[in-house]
This record gives sequence, structure tokens and C-alpha cells, in this order.
Amino acid sequence: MEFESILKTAFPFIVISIGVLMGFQIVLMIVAYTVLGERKLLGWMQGRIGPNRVGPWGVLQPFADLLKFILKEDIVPDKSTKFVYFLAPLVALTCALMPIVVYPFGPAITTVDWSFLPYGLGEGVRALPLTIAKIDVGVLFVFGITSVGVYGIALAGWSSNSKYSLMGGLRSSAQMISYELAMGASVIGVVMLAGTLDLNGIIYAQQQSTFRWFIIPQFIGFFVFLISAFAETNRTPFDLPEAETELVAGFHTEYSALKFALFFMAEYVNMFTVSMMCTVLFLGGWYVPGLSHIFEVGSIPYAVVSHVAFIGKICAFLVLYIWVRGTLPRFRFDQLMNFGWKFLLPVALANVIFTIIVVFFVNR
Amino acid sequence: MNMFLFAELTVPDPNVSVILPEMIVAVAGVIVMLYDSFFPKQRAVSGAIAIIGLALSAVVLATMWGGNVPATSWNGMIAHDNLRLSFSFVFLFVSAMTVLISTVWVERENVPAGEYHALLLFATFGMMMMSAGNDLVIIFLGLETLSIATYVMAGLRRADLKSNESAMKYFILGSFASAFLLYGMALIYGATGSTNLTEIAGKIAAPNFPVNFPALLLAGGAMMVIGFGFKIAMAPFHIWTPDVYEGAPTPVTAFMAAGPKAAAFASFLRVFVLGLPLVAGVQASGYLHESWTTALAVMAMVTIIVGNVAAIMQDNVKRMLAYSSIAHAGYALVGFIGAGMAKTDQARDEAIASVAFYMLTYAVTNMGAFAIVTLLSQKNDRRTQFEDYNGIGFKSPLLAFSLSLFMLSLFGLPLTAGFMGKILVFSSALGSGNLLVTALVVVAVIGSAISAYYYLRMIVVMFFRERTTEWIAPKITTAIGAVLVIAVIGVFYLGLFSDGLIQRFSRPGAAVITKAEK
Amino acid sequence: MVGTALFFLFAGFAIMCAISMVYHKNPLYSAISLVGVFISLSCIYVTLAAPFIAAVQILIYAGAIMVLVVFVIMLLNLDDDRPLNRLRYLYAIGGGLGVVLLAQTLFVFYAVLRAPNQPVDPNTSAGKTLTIGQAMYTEYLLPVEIVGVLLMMAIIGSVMLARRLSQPQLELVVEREEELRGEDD
Amino acid sequence: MDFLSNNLLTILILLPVVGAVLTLAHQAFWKQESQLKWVTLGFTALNFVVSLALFSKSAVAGASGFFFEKNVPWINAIGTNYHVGVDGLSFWLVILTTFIMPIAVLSTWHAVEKKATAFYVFLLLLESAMIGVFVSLDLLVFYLFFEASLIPMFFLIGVWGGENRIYAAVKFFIFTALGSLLMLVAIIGLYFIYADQTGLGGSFDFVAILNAMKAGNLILPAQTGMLLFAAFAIAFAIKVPLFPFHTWLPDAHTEAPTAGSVILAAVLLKMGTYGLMRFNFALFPDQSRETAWIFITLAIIGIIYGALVAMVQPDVKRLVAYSSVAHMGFVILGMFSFTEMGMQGAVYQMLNHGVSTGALFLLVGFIYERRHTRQIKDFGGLANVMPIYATVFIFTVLSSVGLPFLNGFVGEFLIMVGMFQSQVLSVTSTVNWNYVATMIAGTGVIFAAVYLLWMVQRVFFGKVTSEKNRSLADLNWREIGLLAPLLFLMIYMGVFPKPFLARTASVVKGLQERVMHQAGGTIEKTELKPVSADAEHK
Amino acid sequence: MEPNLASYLALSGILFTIGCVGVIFKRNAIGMFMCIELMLNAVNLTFVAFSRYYADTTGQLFVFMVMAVAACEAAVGLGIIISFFRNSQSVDVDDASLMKN
Repeated sequence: MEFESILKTAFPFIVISIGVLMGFQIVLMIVAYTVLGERKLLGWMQGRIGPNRVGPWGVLQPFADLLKFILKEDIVPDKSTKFVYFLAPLVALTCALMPIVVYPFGPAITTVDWSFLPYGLGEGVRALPLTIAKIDVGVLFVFGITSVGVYGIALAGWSSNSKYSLMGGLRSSAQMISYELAMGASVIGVVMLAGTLDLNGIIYAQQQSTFRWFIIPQFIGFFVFLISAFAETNRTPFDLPEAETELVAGFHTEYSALKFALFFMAEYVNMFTVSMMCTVLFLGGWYVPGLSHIFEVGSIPYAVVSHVAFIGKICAFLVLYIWVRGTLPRFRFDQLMNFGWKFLLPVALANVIFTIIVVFFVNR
Repeated sequence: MNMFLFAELTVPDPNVSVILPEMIVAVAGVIVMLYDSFFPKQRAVSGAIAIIGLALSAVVLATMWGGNVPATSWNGMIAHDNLRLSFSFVFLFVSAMTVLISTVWVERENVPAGEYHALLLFATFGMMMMSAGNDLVIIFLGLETLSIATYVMAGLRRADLKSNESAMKYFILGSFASAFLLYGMALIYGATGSTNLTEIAGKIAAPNFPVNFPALLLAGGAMMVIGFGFKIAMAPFHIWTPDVYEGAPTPVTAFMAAGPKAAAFASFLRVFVLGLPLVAGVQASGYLHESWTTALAVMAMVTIIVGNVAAIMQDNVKRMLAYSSIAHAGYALVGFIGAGMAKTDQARDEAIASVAFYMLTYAVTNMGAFAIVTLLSQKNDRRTQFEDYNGIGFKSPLLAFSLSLFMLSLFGLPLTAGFMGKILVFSSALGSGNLLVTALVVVAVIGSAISAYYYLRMIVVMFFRERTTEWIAPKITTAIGAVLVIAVIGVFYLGLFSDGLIQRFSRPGAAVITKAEK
Repeated sequence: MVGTALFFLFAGFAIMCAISMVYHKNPLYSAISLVGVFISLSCIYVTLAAPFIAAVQILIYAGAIMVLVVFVIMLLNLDDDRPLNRLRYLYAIGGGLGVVLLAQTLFVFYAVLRAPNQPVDPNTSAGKTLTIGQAMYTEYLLPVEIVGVLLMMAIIGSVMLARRLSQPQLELVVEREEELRGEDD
Repeated sequence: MDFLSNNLLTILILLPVVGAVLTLAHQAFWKQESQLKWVTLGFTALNFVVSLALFSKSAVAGASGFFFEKNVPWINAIGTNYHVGVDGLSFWLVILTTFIMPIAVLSTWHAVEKKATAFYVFLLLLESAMIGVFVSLDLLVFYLFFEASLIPMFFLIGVWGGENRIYAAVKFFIFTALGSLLMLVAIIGLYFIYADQTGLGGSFDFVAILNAMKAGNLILPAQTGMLLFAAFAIAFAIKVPLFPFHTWLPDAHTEAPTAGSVILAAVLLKMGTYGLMRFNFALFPDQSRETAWIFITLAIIGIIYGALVAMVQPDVKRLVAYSSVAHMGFVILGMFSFTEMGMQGAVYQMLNHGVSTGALFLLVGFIYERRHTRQIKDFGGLANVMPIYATVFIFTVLSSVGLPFLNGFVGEFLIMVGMFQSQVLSVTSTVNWNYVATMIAGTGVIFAAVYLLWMVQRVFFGKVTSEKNRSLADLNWREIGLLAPLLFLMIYMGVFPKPFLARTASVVKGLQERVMHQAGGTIEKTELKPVSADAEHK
Repeated sequence: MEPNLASYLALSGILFTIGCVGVIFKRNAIGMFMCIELMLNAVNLTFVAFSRYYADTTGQLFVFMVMAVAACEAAVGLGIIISFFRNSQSVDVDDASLMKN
């Protein structure tokens, strides 16, 4: 059968495509509501109500925003470098979305029998992983992609041909490079304890470890990671590339309409990614202690509960982000650099060395 | 918790004692740096630490010469043989001299001494690794360590455009050359499936010739010749040399002319002579070997001629010395080709020793000459033209006669080190009895005759010309004085009583080498 | 089939980006093109079963080195390249060198093409992160150590080069001004 | 005494070095630079006295035929030894060197005012190197001294020379260095050929190589041999200097200070001819014989050319310099006649040239000190003002021209006769080219008489043309004193050449037989007596 | 046709050539530096391709070292370029012509 063989070849791609769509859908929805949540929370913190006109309690606000972005006039600065100007937001969002493919949304579903599928498509399929792509260097992949993300900002700043933008771009690239080091160093401890770079592998390693969550043995690493994560995502108190009060809006001063929306989305997706990494590396990912006693490991309910727990942990981090934004003032640039190079990096390295010693003696 | 698969592990072979000299140098670098950060502005102390480190390393190296050291260690990455030992001594000597020479300059230009000395020590570390490395990885990393340190050192005089320019040219062309070298290494790896030189040599020498792509050996060899050729300033890859040498601060120039060049020769020798050996009976290997020796012989001729002829036309002393260093690379290449064409292992070892000895003589002489140039040049190397040396001969006889001595030694006058070096490389080359090599030696000899002109010019301007402007002889500091004494004694010692040293360099019997245990 | 398509896709993209890098006079365009090359090479590494190298390629080249380059280009605010004036003869040299290297590439290509094709064991562990990590700390311990020294030295070096110049003259001016003000007061 | 005879040559080499070191060290304890000449004079004189020990009858020749031989290993790695010895060929040259040196020092008694320390140091070092050249029997050691002698001379010309000194000094150095470097290659080549063919490992030892050649263990391939021969020959031909390599000589002579010119003429030029005889003839006899025609041609061109150019020189010193070219041409001619008489004459002429031309340069130097010019046109009628000077000068010129009873005659005559008897050049049915060569060379003698005597006539006779010349002081006692031994030698060598010739006879005979494979032109056969003046003198 | 060793090597060779030509054609120090990086990358591809062919880790380790070296070179090289720029207000190699024969 011609059709059958084609289907058999195409089936994995179809499955992956569905997975990708679903993954993106989940993430984008969460991101959209993070924006709303931020406005609400900030409003409450400042004794305001926050958006409440569009839909009940303002729940449809994100869609209204989206509509506005789409319909607004797109202004392109006259002296800008056009190609790069258009490229920058695309780069930013693409790089932000790429890591979704390694998100460990939940444990693999292994108990379902897939043989009911027609044309024997389910033959030999034993597990349905809740990860889009299985890359055994997941951690490196995420870091790599996010580090490319800086181009979006830097190029946006350069191509706008505006001094505010340029300053923002310069700041962001300096900041990203500086804090990436501390971030990378802080993860090494976890990777050493886990013995793998695979995100799911790290989660499994946490299940088998004495402490269940790596935040306990690696609390220094956790804090360093968290702080660097704020810097990497350009969030307050490290939002110098945007810095409304000094740089107007930093790198995206000259952007408007949909292109601005892309940057905006990229920032929130990055937040989500970083929260995800934090969860996976330090808080056990989707793992809920004791859940295996209630549901069979690999069954659908187990996966669903795990997934919900995973999203919950991430949301907790997102709330933390918003909280910090509501409370802390912005750093000065030299303070930011000093803090990154002279405090975070040494601490992270000390943590690495300490972990090496511990691992060495425990493993003997 | 732990997911290592211990079954697959290669047993590491960390023999620290073998790389102890290198480690001492690197650690000394770190100490210098730390000391400088806690007690800044104590230039003399940081220099002293550097010298102590280098001396300590030399002592350890000397004990290893006769010691019971495995021939290869660190999983075959470090080779311990006369090539390594003799060249390492040259490097240590060069670096120690550079530290001494720099004292004047560091003071004059207000250079951060700690970092400078640290860089110098790391560069030395790189050089020593280059001579010890028995694996392409080590050679590459050593080379890069050396190069990167030297790029920075060349650009140390940051307020001076000349120095910046020098550093930039050196950086760009140096990394360009590294890329070629690396491509060559990749192709050699592709041809043999290994980066270990012992293994590569074994494969080339094996009777059944288990090399997958012999053609890649040829291409890789060519690329590596380009890469190494850049580093040793072999024509036509010498174009960077004059500008870089002229622009770099004088002590750094001294270092670059003697140290990195010797280091590049060390690994060049190791890769080509020991790694791609001449093996009778294996046609492909013989063909490969012949092609690189022939190519090198031709290039050596060009190098000698270009270096000498261009040196004649220079008005700047540093530039003249730069071209002369190109010519000297050509002379050393003569010995190199001798090593490549040697028919017996003994002859090969002797030829290698002759190159090492040549580099030593060149280092001694060169260091002395540059010490004087450093002393005489003012801030930002303003006084490095020949005119600035007019008639200083009898105003500062000590400096002038030492400089003349070094010039004559560079020329290769008998009784001096230069002569001994030259005669050794020439005889090791003539020993192969090849016609091309004989022609090469003749060219080299004609080249040295030409070189008489510009070396004598130095003497001529110093002694035979009259000085029109006022000139105050600079005070000879202790450090520079020490360099001069060492260099003058060295020139005569190497010229007259070098027998023991040559024997040491060439005779494997001097070192009791045991096979690696595993 | 898929492998072939991917290879030619990425190879074509890499070559296009490389040519665009050389062609563009604007350094930032060149930089962007180079990032394109890096990314497509990284994808090719994935097809060559070297995921670790692929990730590190992105991380180091695209994420660190090129960001630094872009940063510098932005900092210096460079203009477009001017055409060669003093060094016009370099066009000839460059062209010659290019031809020679292409010839060598062909030479290598045919040398390897005619060679017997050794089948690769699909279960090989080479390229796995674990294998690389193990080799790094057993067989390749020494190179890794040297890389450590190298990195430290690069840090020292770049700090030395980039450190702000002390400007004694400026300080003098300031001091004099202060003195003057003191007198005024 | 044993010590002395064992180490005599080493002492001869080292004594001047010790003197140089002491001279240098004077600044530490004795700050009178002007008195240094006494130190130098002392050391050179002492060296001369020591060198007289060479005459000692107790000396015995070693197996290789060399006296006072010393052979100690120096650098084993390349198999070179410190091997020195002296034989008939080098004997007189060593004596000549030590003899000329005190005279050269005396000649500069008041002339050197600036940088006297360095001047004397270089003189002493030069002496050491020159002696080294004549006594070393190891090729490498020979090369070493050969090159080492350049540096002091280079400085002497360059620092204390005339106006054009830099050009002259550099030219002198580069010409000689180029030749000697080629020789170095040949030496190394010989080393490897020796190693290859004898299987004894390489050696630079002249005696060892020569013995191997004589024993047939070392046979040079024809082409290689010719190349090696050429390398050696060019080095020495430049030093001699043979036409067309002579161009450095007039410059060097003219610009050099008096002492430098004297030493250059008396000793340094002899290194070339000595080297040719010692090394080229001994090591490459066949090549020497085959290429003799080239050398003879060049020598004759040199003779004629030197004479013609000398004739038109306006400068006395330059004239004398060109006369050197001509004279050295005679020496070469004699050597390459390969007859015993010719070669004897050549050796003898070397000494003659040293004495006569040395004296001429001294005399030119004296007048230059007084007048600070050497142009012939500035003089005229000097005989009226300076009678002693004129007498001595004319006497020396006659010796140089080759007047019978004076030394020049003996040498030139022997060379002519030797060449006449020679069989090196081809003899066709119509022309015996040996005769032709002799005849053309003979005209050179006439030319010499012409240009020298013409110069004498213009300088010394006639009226005093320049007012400045009227007040010139005649020679003082120091000058007369240092010329006296030279004048004595001119006469002595002219009338009683036997002791000189006797010492060189055996070596020359050996060389002659080595080259021609047969005896020829021996002195006994050709009845020297009526020719040589010594019979009549008795 | 599956991509085999030869095609990877050809790609690497082409990239190397482009980089090399670029180094010579570019007048801009940063541009030259980028071309050198391209050359290094081409070499890395060769290493990885051979590493795959021989199923040997060595090549990939070499690549790793090369990357570390490239990072160091970038740091130092850009520092040099900046310090040149500070003094000359240009990174054009044509302007680096203070020293000539």
C-alpha cells in the first residue's frame, strides 16, 4: 500500500508537529496570562485594581492587547538599517521559543497500549514522552539558544539608529555575557550531582537523590542561578537595557506595533524558560514526591498530575518575578557589572569547587 | 546517583613529575600575578619571582636530564627526549634574559610588571609544552598559549600606535597561520586516525602502511608547513615579521625573535622529523618526505636571501634585526632539513641537536644585542634608527664593543657562538650528501657573506662615524649589566668550549630514558 | 534521504552565509552572516552525531564570541569597509590563494572519495557527551589543564589591553584647576 | 725548555692576547693612555724574541714533518682539534710577522692620538690571529684565525683610516669574508668526504686528510674536487689579491693607517699565497695543475695591469698599493710554475714583498705625518730637504724594482727562471706558452722600474716646488732605527739568500713533486751560482 | 546519495577557502578576525567529520580545545583591536601603515 508506507514514514513527524503545536500553545497561553497577572499583581501591590474592563476581571485583556498590537501603525525609523531592523524581533522571539522543544512537560506515558492505531502505526511504540525532542545535551541546548537570544536585543539597538537604543543594545550584550558565566557556573553543580545534561535525566536524578530536590544541596547554586536569571531576562532589578527612566525604552524605543509585540512576547517567554530551568534543575521538575504511591508510574493520571505540578512550580517562579519587579529598584550599570563579576561569579565558582570536593569524597 | 560507566574509562596517566618544569613556570606566573595584585608597583620583586621560577624550572629540568623518566607519559602526550630538554633550556634562558632586559623598559614605560611577567611566564609555559608535546593537541595548545601571550605583549605599549599596530598585525596574521596549522593537523588526523605523533609515525613506518588517505598526509603536511612557516618567519610567510618586530616594545621583540621562533622550531622538528619520518621501503612515505624536504629546502633558500637582502636596506635597527632573524630562521632551517634527510637515527639526533644549539647561540647573541638596543632606546623606542648610534663607539665603549661582538656573532665570525651554531647546522645538512642541500648550504654561506654588510654597518656607525649631536651614555643598570655579562661570556663560551653542551644536546646516552611502564 | 536533504540544506546555507560574510562591507552584516554559518554548522554537527559539539558550538561561537564581536562593532560604531587603496595587489594574492585552496579541496575530495568507505558502527559512543567528558578527564587531562592556563592568560591579557590608560596629564590639569579654585575661595 | 718547545706556537699566539688584555686592563690601575705604546712594543718585541726560538736546532719534526707540533682535541662533537705546527713554508712567515709587528708599533709612535687603547689592542689581536693562520694545521682552526684576522684590520682601517675609510673597511671585510665563507663550505665538505671514504669519522685535520690522500684512502671525485679547489682558491685569490679580485686592495691600503698598511702588505696578503701553497697544492694537486693556466694568466694580467694602473696614480700610497698587486702577481706566477725554482722564488718573493713594500708604506707614512698629503704633485725636490729620507726611499724602491744585490732581484729572477722551465702550460709545435708567459711577465719588471722610478723622480728630484716642503724635518732616530733592520734585510736577502731558501727547500720540493708527480726545475740542476749573488759575495 | 565523508570535507574545504580569501579581501580588522573564525570552524567540521568516520572521540575533543582557543583569541584580539581603535579611530588595516620599508 502506497498510502500506508507514506503514512508510516510521516507519522513520527505528524506526532512531533502536534506536540510542538501543543507545547507552543501551552506556553503562549501561560505567557499571555502572565502579562495579565503581572498587571494585576502590580496593581494590587500598588493599591490599584489592574485591568478589569475586558471580560470578567479583565481575563480577555491579553487578546485585546494582541488586537491592538496588530492594528497599530507600524513605524519604521527613516535612517534605520532596514534588514536588521526587521530581523531583530524575529531573532528575539525565535530564540525565546526554541527551548520549548526540550521542555520536560511531564513523565513519559508508558502504560498505554498504542496498538489500537490503524495501519500498525502503534507497533513497537512503548512510550509517549512528554518532551518534544530528546536531546541529551538539553541544558547546553537551552543555554546555547538563550545566549543567541541576545542578538535580538543587540541588533535591535544597533539598527534603530537611535542613541537610546544603541545604549540599550550595548548594555544588554554586556549584561548577558557577564551573567551567562555566573549562570553557567551555577548549573555545573547540579549537572555534576545529576551526572547528565539531559533535562529529564536531571529530574530522574533528583528523584533518586537523597534530598529529592537539588535546591537543598545546591542552594548557593540556586540563588546564583535565580539572580542571573533575572539579569538574563532583563527583568527588574536588572532591566537596564530597557530602563524607561533613562533610556526611554532602551533597545525597543523605536519599535512599535507587532514588532514591539514580538519583543514583548520574547521577554515573557524567556521568563518562562528560565523559570522552567530553575524548576527542572533545582525543584525536581515535574516530580511530585509520593505521587508514585497514588498512581502507577507511567500512567496518564500520573503524567497529568506531574504536569500540573510542573506548571505550578513555574508559575510560582513567575509570581516571584512579578513580586520582585514590584518591590526592588533598578541597579546602576557599574553596580550590575561589579555584582556579576566580583560577587556572583566567584560565589558560583566556589560552589563548583565545593561540589567537586563533596562529589569526589561521596563517590569514593 | 552516579551514572558514570567506569568500564569504558581509559586509565589516566598523570605523571606530574614529568611536567614539573612546565608546572613550575605556570605556577610562578600565577604567583607573580597574585603578588602584583596584593603588592602593586614592586617591579623588582615580581621580576625576581619570575627569575626564581625560571631558574627552579631549569634546575628541575637539569635533574631530569640524567634521571629516570619515561619516554612518553600522559597517555603519550608528553615526550621526554633530548629535543624537549635542549629546547626547554633555550626557552628558559630566553625568558630569564627577557625579564632582565625588561627591567629598564618596565620602569621607563610604567608597565604593569606583574601582569607582564605573568604573561611572559605563561608564554614560556606554552613554549615548553610545544617542545614537550608529542600530540598535535598539546602542540596546538602550547602554540596558542604562546601566541596569545605574545600578541598581548606586543601591544603592551598601549598609548603608542606603533605598538598597537604591531599587535594587531601579529594577532591577525598569527591566528591566520594558526588556522592553516590547524587545518593541517585535521588532515593529518584524517589520514591516520590519530593525533599522537608516535602513533602517526608508527603508521607511516609500518610495512603495510595502514594510512587510510595517504593523499591527505601530503595536503596536511603542506598546510602545516604554512602554519609553522609563519611562526618561524620563513619566506614567503615572513611578511609580518619586520612590522611586528619594529612596533613591539624592544624587550618583547627580543623575546619574540628568540623564544617563539625556537619553540616553533621545536614542534616543527617534532612533527615533521619525528612524526612524518623518512622510511625507506614505504613508497608513499618516502614520497611525502621528499616533497616536504624539497619544498623546505627551496623555501629556506628564499628565506636566507630575502632576509639578508632586505636587512641591508633597513635604517631601523630593530627592523634590521627583524630581517636578520628571518635570515637566521633560514640558517636553522638548513639544520632542520639536515635532520629531515638524515640517514641514521644518530645523524638525525645530531642534526636536531644542531638546530637546538643554533637557536641557543642565536638566543644568547640576540638577547645581548637587544639588551643594548633597549638600553639605548628612549621612551616609546624613539632611538632605534641607525643614525642614533652614530659615533657612540668610543663614548660608551663597553656597550659598543659588546654590541659589535654580538653583531659579529650573528654574522658568524669564528671564535663566537654564531660560528659554532652555523658550522653545526651546515655540517648536519651536508652530512646528508644531497645535492639540493649542498646548494642550500652554499646559498646560506653566500647569505651570511651578504649579512656581513649590515652587521658591519652597526659597527661602522658606532665606531667609524662621528657624532654631531650631544649624547649621554645611559647608565648600565645591574640587570642589563648581568645580561651583557652573560651574553658576552655565553658568546665566547659557546664559541670556544661548547663541546660538552653539544654532546649533551645530541647524545641520547646522556639521558637515561626508560620506556613508559604501560 | 532526509539526511541528504538536511546536509545540502545546511551546507548550502553555510556557504551562502560565508559568502555573504565576505561580500558585505558592513561589519555587522558580516557578523550576522557568520552567526548563520555557525548555526548551520551546528546543525551539521547534529547530523554527524556530535550533539555535544553542536551545543558547544552554539554556546561558545554564537553565544559568546560573536556576541563579543557584535558588541565591539557596536561600541566602535564602525563604518562600511573602504575599498583597498594601498594594498590593491592583495586582490590578486587573495584570488590566487583561493584558487589554490579550492584545488586542494578538490584534491582532498577525490582522495577521500576514492578511498574505501569504512562503515560506521551506529552504536558507537563517540560523540556522546559522556564519552567526551570521560576522555576529557582521563586521556585528555593535560590538554584540558593547558586550556585552563590559556583561558586565565587570555583574561589577564585582555584586562591588560582594555584597562583604561592612566592619563597623568589630565590629572595634572584637574589638580591645577583645583588649586586655582582653592585660591579663588 | 721542554715546556717552551712543546708550547712555543701556542705561546706565540697567546702572548699578544695577554698583551691586549693587559692593555685593556690598564684603565683599572694605570691611567696613562699615552704610555700604552710601551706595553704594546714590549709585547711585540717579546713575541719576536720568543719566535726566534723557532731557530732552535733541538727542535725535531714530528711524523708529519712539522716542528713544534701540538695536537689537542677541541670540540669533539665535530671532530676538530687544536693542531698547530710549523714547517719550512710557514717558518719564515711567522718570523716575518713577529718581526714586522714591533716595527709597525714603532711607526705609530706619535701618529695615533685618538683612542690609543683600542688601537694597540687591535694591533696585538691582529698579530695573534696572523700567527694563528700560519701555524694552524686544522682546517677549522685555520679558518677561524683567517676570519679572526679580519676584525682587527677592519677596525684599524675603519677607525684610524683616511677619509674614505668606511668604504674601504667594509669592502675589505666583505670581499675577504665572502671568499672565506665559501672556503668554509669546502672545509665542511672535505670533512664529510673524509668521513665517508675513510670511515674514521669526520676530521678537519689537515695532516690526517693529507695522509689519507697520500695513502690513497681518500680519493676526491673529479667534479667535487674541482668545486672544493675552487672554493679554497677563490678565498685565497681574494686575499692575495689576484686580478680581478684585487679591487679592495688599493682602497684598503690607501685608507689604512701606516701601521695597518705595513701589516696588510707585509703579512696579510701572504695569507692568501700561503693558503694556496699549503692547502690547494697539497690537497688538490691535480686540480692545481689543471687550472694553473688560469692562475698564470690572471697573474700576468695582474702584473701588467697593476703596473699600468700604478703608473697613473697621483697618490703615492695608492701607487705602492698597485705595485703590490703586480708583485703578488709574480708570487702567483712562481707558485703555479710548479718548478722548484719558481716556487722557491715565490716563497722568497713573499718575504721580499713583506720587507720592501712594508718599508715603502712606512716611508709613505712618514712623509704623510709631516705633510698630511700623499699626492705626488704636492712634492718635488724632496731630496734637497730630506736627504736621508730620500736615500732610504730610493734604496727601498730599488729593492722593490728588483735591482741585483737587493732582495727583490733574487725572488723575481727565481720566479722567471722557474716559469721558463715550467711544463704547466701547453707546448705546441710553434709556441711554448711557458716562454710566452715568462716573457710577458718580464715586461712587468720593466714597468715596475718605470712607474717606481718615475715616481721617485717626481717626488725627490728637481726643484722644491712647494713652499711647505721647505721646512720638512728629515728622519729622526726612531724612524731611522726602525727602518734600519728592514734595509739590512733587503741587502742581506739580496746577497745571501741561501739560509732562507734552504729552510723552504724540502717543503717546496715535496709540493712540487706532489703536483707534477716528478721533480723539475731544481736549484741544483740549473746552476744557481752564477745567478745568485751569494757566490760572488763570498 | 547519502552525504559521506567526502562531502563533509568538501564543505569544510570550501568554507576554509572562503574564510582565507576573506581574510585577504577584508580591510577591516574585525572582518578579518571573523574570517579567521570561519576558517577555524571549517577545520572543526573536518575534525568532526573524521571523528565520525573513525568513530573516535579524539577529533571532537580537538574541536573542543579549538573552541576554547578561539574564545581566548577573541578576547585578546578584540582587546587589541579596541586599543588600536583608541589611538587611530579606525580599524582599517590600510591605516595600519606606520611602519614601512
